[in-house]
Amino acid sequence: MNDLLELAPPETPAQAQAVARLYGEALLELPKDLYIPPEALEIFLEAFEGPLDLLLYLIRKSSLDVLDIPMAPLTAQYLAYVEAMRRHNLELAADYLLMAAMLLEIKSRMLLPRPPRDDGREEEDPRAELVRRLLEYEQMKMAAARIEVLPRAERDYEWVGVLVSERIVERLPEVSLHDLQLAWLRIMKQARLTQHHHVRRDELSVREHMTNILRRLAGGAFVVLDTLFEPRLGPAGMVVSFLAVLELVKERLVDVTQNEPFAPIYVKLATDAADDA
Amino acid sequence: MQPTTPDDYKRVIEAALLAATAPLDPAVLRRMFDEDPGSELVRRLLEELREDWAGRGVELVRLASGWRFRTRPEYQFYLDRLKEERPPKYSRAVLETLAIIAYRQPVTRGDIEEVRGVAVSPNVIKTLESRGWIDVVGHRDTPGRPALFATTRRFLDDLGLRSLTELPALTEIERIMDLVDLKEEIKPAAPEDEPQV
Amino acid sequence: MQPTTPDDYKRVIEAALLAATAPLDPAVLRRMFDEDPGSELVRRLLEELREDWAGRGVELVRLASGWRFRTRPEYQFYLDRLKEERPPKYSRAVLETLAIIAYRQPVTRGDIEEVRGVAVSPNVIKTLESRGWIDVVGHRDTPGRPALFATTRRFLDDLGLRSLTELPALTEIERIMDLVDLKEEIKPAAPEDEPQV
Repeated sequence: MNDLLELAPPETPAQAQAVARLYGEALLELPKDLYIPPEALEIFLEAFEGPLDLLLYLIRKSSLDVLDIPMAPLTAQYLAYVEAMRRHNLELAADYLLMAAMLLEIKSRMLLPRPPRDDGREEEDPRAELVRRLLEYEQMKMAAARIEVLPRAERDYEWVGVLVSERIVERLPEVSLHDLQLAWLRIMKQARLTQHHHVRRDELSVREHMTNILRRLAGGAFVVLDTLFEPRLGPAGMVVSFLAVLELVKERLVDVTQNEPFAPIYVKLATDAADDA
Repeated sequence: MQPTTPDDYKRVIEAALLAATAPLDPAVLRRMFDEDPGSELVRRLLEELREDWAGRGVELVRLASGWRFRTRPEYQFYLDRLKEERPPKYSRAVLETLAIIAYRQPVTRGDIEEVRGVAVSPNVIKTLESRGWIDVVGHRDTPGRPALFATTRRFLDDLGLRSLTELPALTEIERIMDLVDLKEEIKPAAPEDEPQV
Repeated sequence: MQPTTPDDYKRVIEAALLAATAPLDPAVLRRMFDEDPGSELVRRLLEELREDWAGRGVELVRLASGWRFRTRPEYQFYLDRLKEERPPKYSRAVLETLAIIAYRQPVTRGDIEEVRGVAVSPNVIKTLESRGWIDVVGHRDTPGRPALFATTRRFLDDLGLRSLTELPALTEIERIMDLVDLKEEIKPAAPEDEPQV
């Protein structure tokens, strides 16, 4: 990404030379290097993401060794920027002032002789924390730039998503046996307060046959009783079918008629019961 | 990449149509290119694309506002299973009514109301009828000649049963009930019956 | 239509992937079928599909949360002309915040501010959250219980990554930093990484 580079203020060839001459030397020429046209200052400041970003810019621009920062010139340069900002009444973020204080503190500690520590190891460089933060920030800054150039959805490519053709079909609820079981459980719990239902498997089988027989009779016609029994069901099935007929008679759902002894027995839906079945 | 051959144009048009969120008009498609391929070519390429996609799960169709890729209706069955949304659920009233019809058939509405202790809304019956799970198998010969409801073959099929006898045995249910009752002695709480489907 | 041949399965899988609004995992794809084609076949069909689409404007890619079709970046130039609005450009603050969350997750807002040296505006977090790239994965057990941010699968998907390990490698600085941490007296001979990509 070029964006980040473009954000840095343009340098004149003269400035670039001046900076180059400074490499390796302890001092920077502040005035030349720092001159920013007043109208550009605001834009210039907005180009930085904060004090670390500004410091990094100053260090990189001057090709300073980040591991051996000359604190005096860097601090002076940084303070000059901050002072320039302040003069132009730009709202100066506390972060910038905090960094200024930190730089001054490091600079003063650098001037003091470092007494040897008790354990004989060398005293930590006062710049260590600053260097760590600068490096970590720079690393994340670069990582951001690298993430920025990764092909990204909706900017560098589009997701494919064709229309799903849907017939207007109502999505039907699903019912499991478990659902039914639970429903029945609730019913029985309530019913238990008043009466006790004894519905056994056998009975269910009878009831299924009752339904089947009612379906057979649905036309309203007389049906020969024998035809209601399907031999393939076996003796048990025949008995259950017969029980079903008896139950239907008992519940007055069917009429059973026989004109004379030994004549065929007919079954039909109870009187009028077939009219609108 | 500058499209030169018709195939180059076709590839771009195909990509645009696959990624589009609305039908695209040929005039709009032409706007993508520095060098207008012309309406004639675009039309031909769209026809070609339509043929290229014949026999696949997705088809290119011409709609009122332009061309669009869409899945073939035959594939909806599979795509539905990818849907996140959970299927709707029947209300407690519907499930209990269904359970009563299943275990006590044939039953009248009055029977159901007696067991449930509350009125059965016509909507509940209608829901189950329109699902094809219950139907009227006759009428009871009592005043008003109430309809007798029973479950259908379809009900058995949809629940994967070969016969009603494969419904969960009630003895088992009652055993569970006893367990539930035991628990309820500790913490009684029965949710309200929601009135509708 | 019941898929029987591998090609039948492939057609259904292709249709599903073309119509999907998010990457689809092989396990999810298998769920579409009554008869599970098995992970082996699905994986093979996905590879086949990827090859089938080679050289076209659309490609099948494997991402963090599954497989998805997307247009090739070379075609974006054309597709951009069909777009009503430009995709958002993210500020440096947003990108740096994203990078810190991506590489150092889980992090609090305070952690981010510590690295960047400036306050993080709530808008920056909001921008990343509404894009679905970061979310809160917990709270640090310190005063104020600050939220811990991490990147999402969607972030990986949108950047075409299968896992965080596929993020661009951090620069050499990391090694140098370790050295600094060890407080070893070292003057690296190698020049610093150039600041830009």
